[in-house]
Amino acid sequence: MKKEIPLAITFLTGVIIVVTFFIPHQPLGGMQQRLLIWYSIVLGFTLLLGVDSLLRSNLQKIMRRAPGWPYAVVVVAGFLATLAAGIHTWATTKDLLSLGSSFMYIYTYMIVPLQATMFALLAFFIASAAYRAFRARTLEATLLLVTAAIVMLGRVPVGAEIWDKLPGLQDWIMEIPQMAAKRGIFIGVALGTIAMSLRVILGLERTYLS
Amino acid sequence: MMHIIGTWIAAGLTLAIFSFLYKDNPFYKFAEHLYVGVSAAFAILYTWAFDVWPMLVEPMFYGRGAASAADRWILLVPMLFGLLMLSRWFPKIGWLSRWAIALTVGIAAGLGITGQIQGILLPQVAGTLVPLTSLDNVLMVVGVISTLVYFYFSIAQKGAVKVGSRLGMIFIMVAFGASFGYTVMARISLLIGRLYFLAYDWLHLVR
Amino acid sequence: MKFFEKLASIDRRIIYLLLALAVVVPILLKLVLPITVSEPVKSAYAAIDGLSDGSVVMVSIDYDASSAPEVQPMLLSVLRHCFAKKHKVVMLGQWPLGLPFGEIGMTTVVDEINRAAQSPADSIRYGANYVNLGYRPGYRALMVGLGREFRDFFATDYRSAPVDSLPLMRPIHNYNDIDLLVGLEAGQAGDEWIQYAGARYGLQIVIGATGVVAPDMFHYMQARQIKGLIGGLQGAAEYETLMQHPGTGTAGMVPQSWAHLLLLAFIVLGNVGYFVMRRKKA
Amino acid sequence: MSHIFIALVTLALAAAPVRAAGAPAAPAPAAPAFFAAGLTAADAPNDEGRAIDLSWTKAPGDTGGAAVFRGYQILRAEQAEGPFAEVGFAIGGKTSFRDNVAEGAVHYYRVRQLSAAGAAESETVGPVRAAAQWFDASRLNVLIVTVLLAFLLIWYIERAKKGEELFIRKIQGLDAIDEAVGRSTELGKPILYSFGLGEIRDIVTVASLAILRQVATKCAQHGTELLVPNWDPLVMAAAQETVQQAYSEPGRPDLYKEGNVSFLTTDQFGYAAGVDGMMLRQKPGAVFLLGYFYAEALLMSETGHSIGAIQIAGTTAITQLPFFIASCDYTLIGEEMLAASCYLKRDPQMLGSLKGEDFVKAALIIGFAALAVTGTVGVVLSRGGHGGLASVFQAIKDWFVTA
Repeated sequence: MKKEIPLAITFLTGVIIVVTFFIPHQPLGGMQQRLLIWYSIVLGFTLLLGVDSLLRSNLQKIMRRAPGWPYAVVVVAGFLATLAAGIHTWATTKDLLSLGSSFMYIYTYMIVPLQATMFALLAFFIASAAYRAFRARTLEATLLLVTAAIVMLGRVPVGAEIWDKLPGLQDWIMEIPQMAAKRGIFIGVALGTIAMSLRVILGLERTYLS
Repeated sequence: MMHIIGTWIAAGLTLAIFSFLYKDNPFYKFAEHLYVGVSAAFAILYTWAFDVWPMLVEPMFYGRGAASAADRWILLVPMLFGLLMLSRWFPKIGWLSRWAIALTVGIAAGLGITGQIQGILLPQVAGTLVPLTSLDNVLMVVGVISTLVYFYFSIAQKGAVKVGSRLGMIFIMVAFGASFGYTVMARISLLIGRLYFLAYDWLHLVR
Repeated sequence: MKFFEKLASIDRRIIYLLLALAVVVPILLKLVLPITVSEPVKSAYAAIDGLSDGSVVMVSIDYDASSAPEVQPMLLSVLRHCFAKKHKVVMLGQWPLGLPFGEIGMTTVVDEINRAAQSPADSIRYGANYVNLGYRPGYRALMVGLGREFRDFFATDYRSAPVDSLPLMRPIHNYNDIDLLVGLEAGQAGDEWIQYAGARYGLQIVIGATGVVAPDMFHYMQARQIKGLIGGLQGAAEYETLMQHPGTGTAGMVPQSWAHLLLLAFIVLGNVGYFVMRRKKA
Repeated sequence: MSHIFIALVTLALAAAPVRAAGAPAAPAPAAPAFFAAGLTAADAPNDEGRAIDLSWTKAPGDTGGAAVFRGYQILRAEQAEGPFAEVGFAIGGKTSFRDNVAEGAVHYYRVRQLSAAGAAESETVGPVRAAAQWFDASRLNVLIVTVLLAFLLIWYIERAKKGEELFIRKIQGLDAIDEAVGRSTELGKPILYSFGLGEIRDIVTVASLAILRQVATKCAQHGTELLVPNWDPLVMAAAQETVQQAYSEPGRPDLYKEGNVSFLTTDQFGYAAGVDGMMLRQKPGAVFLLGYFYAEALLMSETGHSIGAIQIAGTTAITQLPFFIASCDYTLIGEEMLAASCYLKRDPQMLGSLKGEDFVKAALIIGFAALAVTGTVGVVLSRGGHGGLASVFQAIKDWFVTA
């Protein structure tokens, strides 16, 4: 029963969605819409899945005074403070995007700099890898690096200053050879996705239940 | 005043994350953990404000957007599935979450089949059907075909297949080179964004 | 030979420092370089420009702080363009953590226009000229469902006002009532808009994408599945140029240029060292 | 194989006129002749019976924006004589409108043009009613392809299940695996294997486990130490099982050390830093990065390069592939990785799917080539005044166009 019912649910919903794609007539048209709404609602709950284990593991760390427990305090405190600000904002304005609210204050001055800077680090990591690891050791890697160099120069204004044909060359690479290969790749990916979806609906593929 | 304090907080956090470049240190760890905690709270609040409240509570209890009583109460079904999703929090009944996962996986797979055919396969095939009246068209068709040959596994790579596959490899490398260049560009842009913030919003060095 | 060995073992923090300088110095010097506008961006501009005055444009905020420096200037330019053409804007988002960026961008542009407005007819108001629907989970399911009826998902806007209380939303039921979607993308949501709303319902789409996503959009462009493509910060700068309203995109292109030159120098230097040392070993 | 392709094309061509015939059919008898604005009203095709499509010819004054021409008011009534009420508005420049209605009810329409010079109304059209369709004829091409693909995949999976010998070519990267293990053994250095940030349910993680099995078997044969630091506890458990089995088969269970397949952390950069530290301390002779990777790929492959290890990478993450190719000795690109695991493990499901997909690719390769020639000849002929082939080509192309 632990596997049969989920497999039946997957089969049923998958088939309904495929069939209603072709048959607009009632009651099928409405049935599809109802399932889509349900999907949207249920999917929202997955956002919460990580929260529990996050809180639990950090609380445990604090209780046990495990190494690095003060950072666990930071996690929990940040969580509770933001939750409080959010609940307050919601209760007073019913608007979590209200720019003057305490909740948006946390967003603007904490979430944004933290998240954005985390990704800005990557620029440095790329610079270091560019110097230390990106090597033209094979024909393939050489082609890749040469194309990358043309694109990197052609896609910024300084490229036109160096050679006025560079932006045009860059556009051409993007629109013809790179597009052609990407098309081949994405046709392959689409076929893989279709095969996978079919196997899932037919119950052949069950790794998602693990 | 609040704005100035906020900017200083933001600048402090930005520098704390950047300090990782020197080496891993407590400032970085503090900032990183703060991010984890704060964004977890966001997940809860947004689920409430943009999912549970408008899609479950309002229609069920206030009848907003629901045409009939049946429309209202049938929402108990997705609500139940949503709660089942959270059964993972309790190891003993954790297996119940599979029901909810099965629902989302089934719908996504159902949408995926026709979506990939209608959204990618057919239009991309149509886009490739061009008369070979220009060099660009020839290159494009050859590029698509040889890339497909490269990813064709049912035949040994000998003779014409080998040539096609090598050609495919060249196109693929050009494509990856282009992605490489664009990705580098993107990462630099993010750095520019952060340094702009430090120079402009925080230190007021630029006007 | 010693030289290259020394060069190879250089501390990575020196590399970091050089990159930081390559970006900071041009920012401080406020240098400007002329921007050349590419075809895909021209097409994107033309798609918005070619709509009859007063058309309905939907803008999807599918990014967050991790890519906002690239995409936010696109949002500002697109909103300015829409309002200049008297288009109505319906905003929503697929990335919950990015939603505030939509609100911030909208507020910025609306304030700017209303401050400059000469008469009430020139000013723009929430509910009449623009709305923000907010976020619902679901990605592809949501996109397919909106093709039948917006109200099934968005009975209310982002602050719980019923959509039928907003004059702009009253006649909008599904994609037939939307003239163009501008998807601002940092991930998979753009592909899903194209496959599930574009291919399925014939919704016209323009994509503004991060540099990471943009190269994977050209095959849609060639197959006419999208009407235009704004790629990366350079794309944003190009749109700003077309709007004759330079912003952070245009300003960013000088540090961007310098950083690219530096990175290419790193790659060349690293490879020269690699081959010299390899020959020595052999 | 080619006969099926021919059948496919024939089927496709046969379907094309059907689709044209299924296009909107205006209820001609009901609509009165014509009016100023050339208004027509008809049931919206291929829907569940909730809409009426109106279209009209552009009014002469409809130019120059909202200041000159405001637009078209859509008026609807239940009876031909009225009363008419506004149900919608189309801005200037538009020549069509879709009205949402209830199924089955009878409607009459008028369109009123609003221009600076004044208003003008069209004559009444109707009666028209919205009807639901049982089949969406505009999606016939999708249906045909769906059925064909489903048939192909199931057929090949069944064949694979029956144990039929289905050929998969050897993937070049697999030779590199043996070479890398051999080199590490010679140097007396350990081997490091990472799954990146993939979860156990990712297909690429499953493929990576099959390759890990191969690597572990080689390591057991040579007595080489194998380190597998993990990001996901579930993946770690699966990896432990795989490595343990591989070691006991050649009779070397003594070599398996559980601590070598370890859990690091679930933090992205924390994991990368951990693996980097491991590489710097233990100096592996070969590094395998096979699985799903995000930005941490760059950090790990850079360190691997700096310690002089042979690096073999593979992922389906298209954004990370370029960085792997630039910094690793060998990279399995996307589907190659899945094919490699099929080659090694011959799991009937994956194998059958792969063969089915390959069949479609072959059909596409032949189809693209043949149709490119057809199209080219068609264009040349049409220059000489013979448009037949060109229009056949166009018809085939149009068949694939959706929406």
